[in-house]
Amino acid sequence: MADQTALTLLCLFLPVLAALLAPMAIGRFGAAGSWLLALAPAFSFVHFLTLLPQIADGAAITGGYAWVPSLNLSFSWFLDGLSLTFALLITGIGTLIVLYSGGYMKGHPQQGRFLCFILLFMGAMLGLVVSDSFLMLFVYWELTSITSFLLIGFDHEREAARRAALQALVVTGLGGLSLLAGLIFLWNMTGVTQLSLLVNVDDMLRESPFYLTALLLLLGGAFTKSAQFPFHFWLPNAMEAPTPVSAYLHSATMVKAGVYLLMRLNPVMGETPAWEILLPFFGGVTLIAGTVLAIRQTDLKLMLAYTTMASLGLLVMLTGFGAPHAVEAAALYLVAHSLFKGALFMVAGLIDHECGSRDVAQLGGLRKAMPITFGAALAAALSMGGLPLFFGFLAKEEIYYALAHGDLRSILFLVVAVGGNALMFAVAFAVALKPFLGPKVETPKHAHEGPFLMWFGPALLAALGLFAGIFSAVAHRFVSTPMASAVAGQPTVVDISTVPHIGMPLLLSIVTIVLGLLVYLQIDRARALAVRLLEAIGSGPDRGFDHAVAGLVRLSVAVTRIVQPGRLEIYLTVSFILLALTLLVPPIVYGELPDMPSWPSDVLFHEWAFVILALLGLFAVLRASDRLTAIVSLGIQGFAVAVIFLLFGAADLSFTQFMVETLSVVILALVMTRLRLSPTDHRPLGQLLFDAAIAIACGIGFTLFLLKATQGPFNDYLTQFFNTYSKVVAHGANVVNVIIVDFRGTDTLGEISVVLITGLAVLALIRVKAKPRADAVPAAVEEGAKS
Amino acid sequence: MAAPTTAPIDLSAAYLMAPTALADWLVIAPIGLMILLGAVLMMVRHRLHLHGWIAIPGLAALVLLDGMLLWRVVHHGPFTMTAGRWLPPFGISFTADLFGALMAFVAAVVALAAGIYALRDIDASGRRYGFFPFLMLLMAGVTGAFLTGDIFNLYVWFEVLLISSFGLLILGSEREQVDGALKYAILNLLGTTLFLIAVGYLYAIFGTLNMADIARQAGDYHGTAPLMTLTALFVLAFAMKAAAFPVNFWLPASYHTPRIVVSALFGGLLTKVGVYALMRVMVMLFPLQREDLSLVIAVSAALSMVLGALGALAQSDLRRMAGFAVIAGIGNVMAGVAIGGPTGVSGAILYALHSIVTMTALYLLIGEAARVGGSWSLQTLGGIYRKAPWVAASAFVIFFATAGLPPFSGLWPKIVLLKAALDIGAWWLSASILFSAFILTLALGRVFLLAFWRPQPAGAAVTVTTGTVERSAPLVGLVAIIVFFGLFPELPVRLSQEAAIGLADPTAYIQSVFPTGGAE
Amino acid sequence: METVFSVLIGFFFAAAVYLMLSKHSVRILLGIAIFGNGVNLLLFTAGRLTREVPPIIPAGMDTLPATAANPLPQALILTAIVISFSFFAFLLVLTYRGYQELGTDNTDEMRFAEPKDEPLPPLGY
Amino acid sequence: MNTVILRTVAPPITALMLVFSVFVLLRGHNEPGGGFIGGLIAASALAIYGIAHGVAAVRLAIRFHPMAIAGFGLLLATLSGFVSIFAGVPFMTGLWIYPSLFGVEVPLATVISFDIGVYFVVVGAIAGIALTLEGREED
Repeated sequence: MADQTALTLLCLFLPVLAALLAPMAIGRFGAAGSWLLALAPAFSFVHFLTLLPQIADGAAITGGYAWVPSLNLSFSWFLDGLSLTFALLITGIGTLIVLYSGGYMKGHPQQGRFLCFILLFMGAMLGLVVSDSFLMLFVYWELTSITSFLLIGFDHEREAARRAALQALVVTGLGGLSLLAGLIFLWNMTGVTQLSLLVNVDDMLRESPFYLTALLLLLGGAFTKSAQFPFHFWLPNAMEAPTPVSAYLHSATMVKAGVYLLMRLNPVMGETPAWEILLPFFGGVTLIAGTVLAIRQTDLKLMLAYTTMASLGLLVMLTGFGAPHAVEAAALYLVAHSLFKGALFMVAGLIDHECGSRDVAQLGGLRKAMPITFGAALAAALSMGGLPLFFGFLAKEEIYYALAHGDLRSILFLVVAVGGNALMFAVAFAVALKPFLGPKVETPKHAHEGPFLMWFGPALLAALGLFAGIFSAVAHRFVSTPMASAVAGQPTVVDISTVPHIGMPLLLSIVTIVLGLLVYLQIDRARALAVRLLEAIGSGPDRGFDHAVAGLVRLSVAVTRIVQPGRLEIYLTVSFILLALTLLVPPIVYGELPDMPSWPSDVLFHEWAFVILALLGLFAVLRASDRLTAIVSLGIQGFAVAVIFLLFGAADLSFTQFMVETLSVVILALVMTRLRLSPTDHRPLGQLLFDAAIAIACGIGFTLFLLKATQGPFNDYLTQFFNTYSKVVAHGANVVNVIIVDFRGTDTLGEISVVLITGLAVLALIRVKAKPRADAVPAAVEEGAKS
Repeated sequence: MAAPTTAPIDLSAAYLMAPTALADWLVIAPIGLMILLGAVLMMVRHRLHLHGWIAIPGLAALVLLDGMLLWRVVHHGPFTMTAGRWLPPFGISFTADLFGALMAFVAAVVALAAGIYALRDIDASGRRYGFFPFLMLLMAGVTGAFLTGDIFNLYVWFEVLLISSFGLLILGSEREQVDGALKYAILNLLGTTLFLIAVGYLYAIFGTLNMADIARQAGDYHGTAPLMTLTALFVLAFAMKAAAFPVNFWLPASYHTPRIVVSALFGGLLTKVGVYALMRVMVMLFPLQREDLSLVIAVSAALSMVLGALGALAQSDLRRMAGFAVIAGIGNVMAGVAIGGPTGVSGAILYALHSIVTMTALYLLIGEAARVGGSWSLQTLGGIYRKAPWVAASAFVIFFATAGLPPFSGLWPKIVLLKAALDIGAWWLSASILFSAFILTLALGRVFLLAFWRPQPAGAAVTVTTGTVERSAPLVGLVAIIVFFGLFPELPVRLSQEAAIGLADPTAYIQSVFPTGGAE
Repeated sequence: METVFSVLIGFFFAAAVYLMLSKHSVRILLGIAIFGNGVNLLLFTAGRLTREVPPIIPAGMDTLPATAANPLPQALILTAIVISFSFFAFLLVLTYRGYQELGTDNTDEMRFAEPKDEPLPPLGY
Repeated sequence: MNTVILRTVAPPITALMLVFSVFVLLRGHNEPGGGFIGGLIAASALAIYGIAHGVAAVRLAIRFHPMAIAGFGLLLATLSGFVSIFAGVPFMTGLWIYPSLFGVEVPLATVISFDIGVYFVVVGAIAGIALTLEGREED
């Protein structure tokens, strides 16, 4: 087992390793390097394939290593039917995508970087679906958002690509934060940090008062990632990315992460009213919105993108529907969708690559020029349309089987599903048949079959959709059943086969196909109808995004202008108001004002004299209207303080204060000769009163606090120690000086550092003259350390 | 000078009689080294070619010493050296506990990075007028603040780093600098003076200045109002220092004005000294009062986070944007302090450590972006992704680390803080953490779009100077740290948890200062 | 005694705050100087007051008599005085340079680091 | 201020103040005084000389740049703190020796050299500031 654990770990990181090598491989071997790089996902794919029998027998494979033990977080994976199916899709389609990219991006100067990002994404996505611990899931979840940002913005010189990248980052980033909060809620509610252990606490979770909060937060993550209405708008815009990205991230894998999460949580959080209302509702709305939007488009990729959104809605709806077989239907549809949608996207890219256009209106009659592509497209479209023999048919049958119950809710969603599927059928045929059938239309590039690297992938995927349908027993044994069991949280058997059974589901399938054909034949009229419908609804959330971003920026500018107004006066006013509050609120709140002091009768006459002199000095400074008065008054209060120090036994202090005051006055005089002191302090009366109120409040606060602090007992053991040992141990009779140079000498060391730096800083201030400003450009210093 | 008294004295009542281990010097050596080098640089001020040769090995030695200090604290617990051999609390104790040692070490690392970057960023005039002496004494002040065990001494180190920062801020004397420096100087001076006032009151109430001694006594003091006023005053003073809302004005007013390497140092270090002191005082010395004030701190934290992030979104100038990002980060640390408990405090410590590295890296990156793109402003920047892929890659890492996205170092403190906030049911605090992260993602994502991806707008005159190893090595080094600890966060997470426990229960700290129970 | 000092200190701080709320950098500077003196007096009072006897151990004695002033606050104030003087000197020169470079001592007009009415950041992508 | 009287009396006053500053410095351990005050007095002396005879004359007279003198002071003070590493006692422990010089016992201590360091820092830095500011008058 240990070997298997290490091997699984290696397989999880192989894409990342390949990503780091990608630029080098492409640089060395050109597009052929993609063969080399594809080995990494291929190896992982084979490894996961070997695990299939175990999983099919109902086992779950776990493994992992300590990662952040202090947070009770391990790097651990949990492979059951659900995870393994995803892992196979990711590595399998991933291998094909790497090869496809080799052809699609051939000769692109940034091809190495592109493959690097694709492989990084693959590593992230793989980690996401195998993660067992919550935080590991979150880390990988965000990694997929980040790599998706890089890939959507790959064509970064176009504004639309940049916008789409930011949009995806913002929407999925917001969802990611919501997910994080939800996961931490789960952690707090259950004390469990691993998904696989959640099963043990399920009822506790559902009965918790925070269930709904946690659910909404988690849905915030899942819905944004899986492009559910009203967060869907980023997905079609993400089609700005090169087509391999659309095929891989935005149809087959990343957008399904939300669905994955919901499926993963279904056993522990499902089957509650909230779950069974929210999921089908949003899923259903997304399904309808997606198909209507898809019909409206003429761009191949956009049509596919909107049907992807619709399919995701269908998956969410099924996951949350709560009826027997709904989960099986979801599992089947998920696999089928990955196969046919991946293939169709690659076909779209191939057409675009070879013909220079992907607008259905400009395409036609390509079947001769591109026969293999046509075959692949047709097979994929048939699967998407849900025609017998194809895997998509099985999925559709199962869906109708699950929904056909007769109660009102089921009927409602059945109608939604049939309508949605019919429209998807139409779009599938529009994408797969329109460009190939009919008369040949001249395209910007001369159309011919694409290179092997590019048709191989879609052909294989489309063929797989057929084989999986024909050999459904094998597919069910190894994929559908284990996956459905994992999603349902209990053993479930999928046994639907491609041989049609007479019954309600078949009838519904036929209705779907007929409806779909009708729409397909009238596609232009349907498109016009969709356009009119959407116009009637008005602008969607996509336009809103621009307004939201611009609005946020404007809002932030407005807020910042208020909180950072750029005026020192306001800064100081706020600071002093806070100071006054700090000093006055606690004594009042706690009702502990100092004792009312008695009149100080012990103060001597000359002491009063100097106190009053100090006050006079203060008053004179306040009133000073010219330089000389200000300097002299400042000197007066300073010298009064010095004398007060002397009167109360502080000789050293007094000396120093005298010297410092003298020097202050001298340098003040030196500088002030150049400075103008405005004759009056221009404050309007209101301002004056306001400032005075703050000042007085601060003064009172300090006084009250000092009174209170000094009214308590005083512990003077420090002083006693100094007094005792100053002479006998430290050899100094002047205790103050001994404290300065010995007992607390380190203070002095810091203090002289301050003095020294002040000297230098003043020197720098006076001597350094600003160079004439060239621009705000940081001039580099090319001159070294000479002179 | 008196001759020694002949009467026999009991020296053990005045002196620590235990022999001093050479390793104990580790708690003093980093500070002493920086002051010595500052003094030496001052003496050779006019021999500019010597500056780099003295300062860079000096900073490397600082990293080494702080690393050894950290190693010793991790393995042997807190230790103390009391200057002058006087019994604590009478002499000034320097105590290294895990919190202080971690902060000192990380600070030294970014100082080394900034020092190397400065070799190219600071011109001859800047050197002649003291860049490197300022840097040395700034580090003396920062390290001293992290390692001192005496609250008045802490004030002195605050002043040392403050005046050094003044010196750094005004080098160049451009108009913006003088304007910014005036606001910075006045408001910061006010902040430290309030700190000094608080120390005065503290002395009036407790009669002692040694922090371990205060920690022993604070629980005994029963008068609530004076202690609440005192601690509120500390919170105000340190919040000013840390640039927490609503006393953050000085930071956006000044941080974008000096040379970018100076901004990088400031962004990484200065505000963190403020939050360090806040945590030291509020968590270790006055835990009861911290609980009473937690709502106030939490409101300030939430507003700092949200308004900081919004401020970042509102800027065109990348340097000003970074200033607001610093404030948002401070909000996160304050949130941890407000939440309290081992998880909250460890989240705060972890965030502070992450923020020191990331904010320095962010400013250095902006310096590089401006070098390549020829502007500081989003209006005219562009095309960096093409011109300098490695700068773009660094930007990618640093931006997402700042916003707190994985797999970079910013994720982990955010997770710890969120967990702690939800544990105590402070949903609005968690919501602000998330909202702030979201706005920062948007703001920095926009920068990536506009400055890096967008082609250079037409008409923008660009004078690109060549990159050099002195510029790129520090940036790459810091990015490597951010990525490494994003992928393997166990070590910092564990250390921050232990540091938080040591802070909340300072028995070992007190024990190291008063091995025998101490004088009373 | 402490009462008188407490009230006196209140006046010092009130005056300092009022001056610092001025728009003019020179007045702010005067306020800072007074603020510093207030802090020194506060520290002095915090260590409790005694009259006249300086803390110098008389010849022939080994320890200081109990009536002497408390030396510790004095030492702290000495440190603080020198520091606040240094800052005062620096700020004074900074104000002077500000006046030179910015052409004003009115802090409302000092809008170089944070200019008024900056254009919006680009709203596009 | 540049009067003849000032020019005449400045040199003796400066010399007197410098001597007095050293006196204040050295007696500081036992009487009011010490490195700060001494340094401030000496710096004032140099400032007065500078006002009377011009900054250039002072710079010439003190030979070293004031900031270099301050740097030396800081170096001396810090090293005084580190001397105790050789005695196996903590940072800044006061160490006293009493070498006999011409039969007179002279007390020497690290705390005294520390205080001298303080003196030099204050002299250098404050004189530096004063001279810089005075220098502006001549621009």
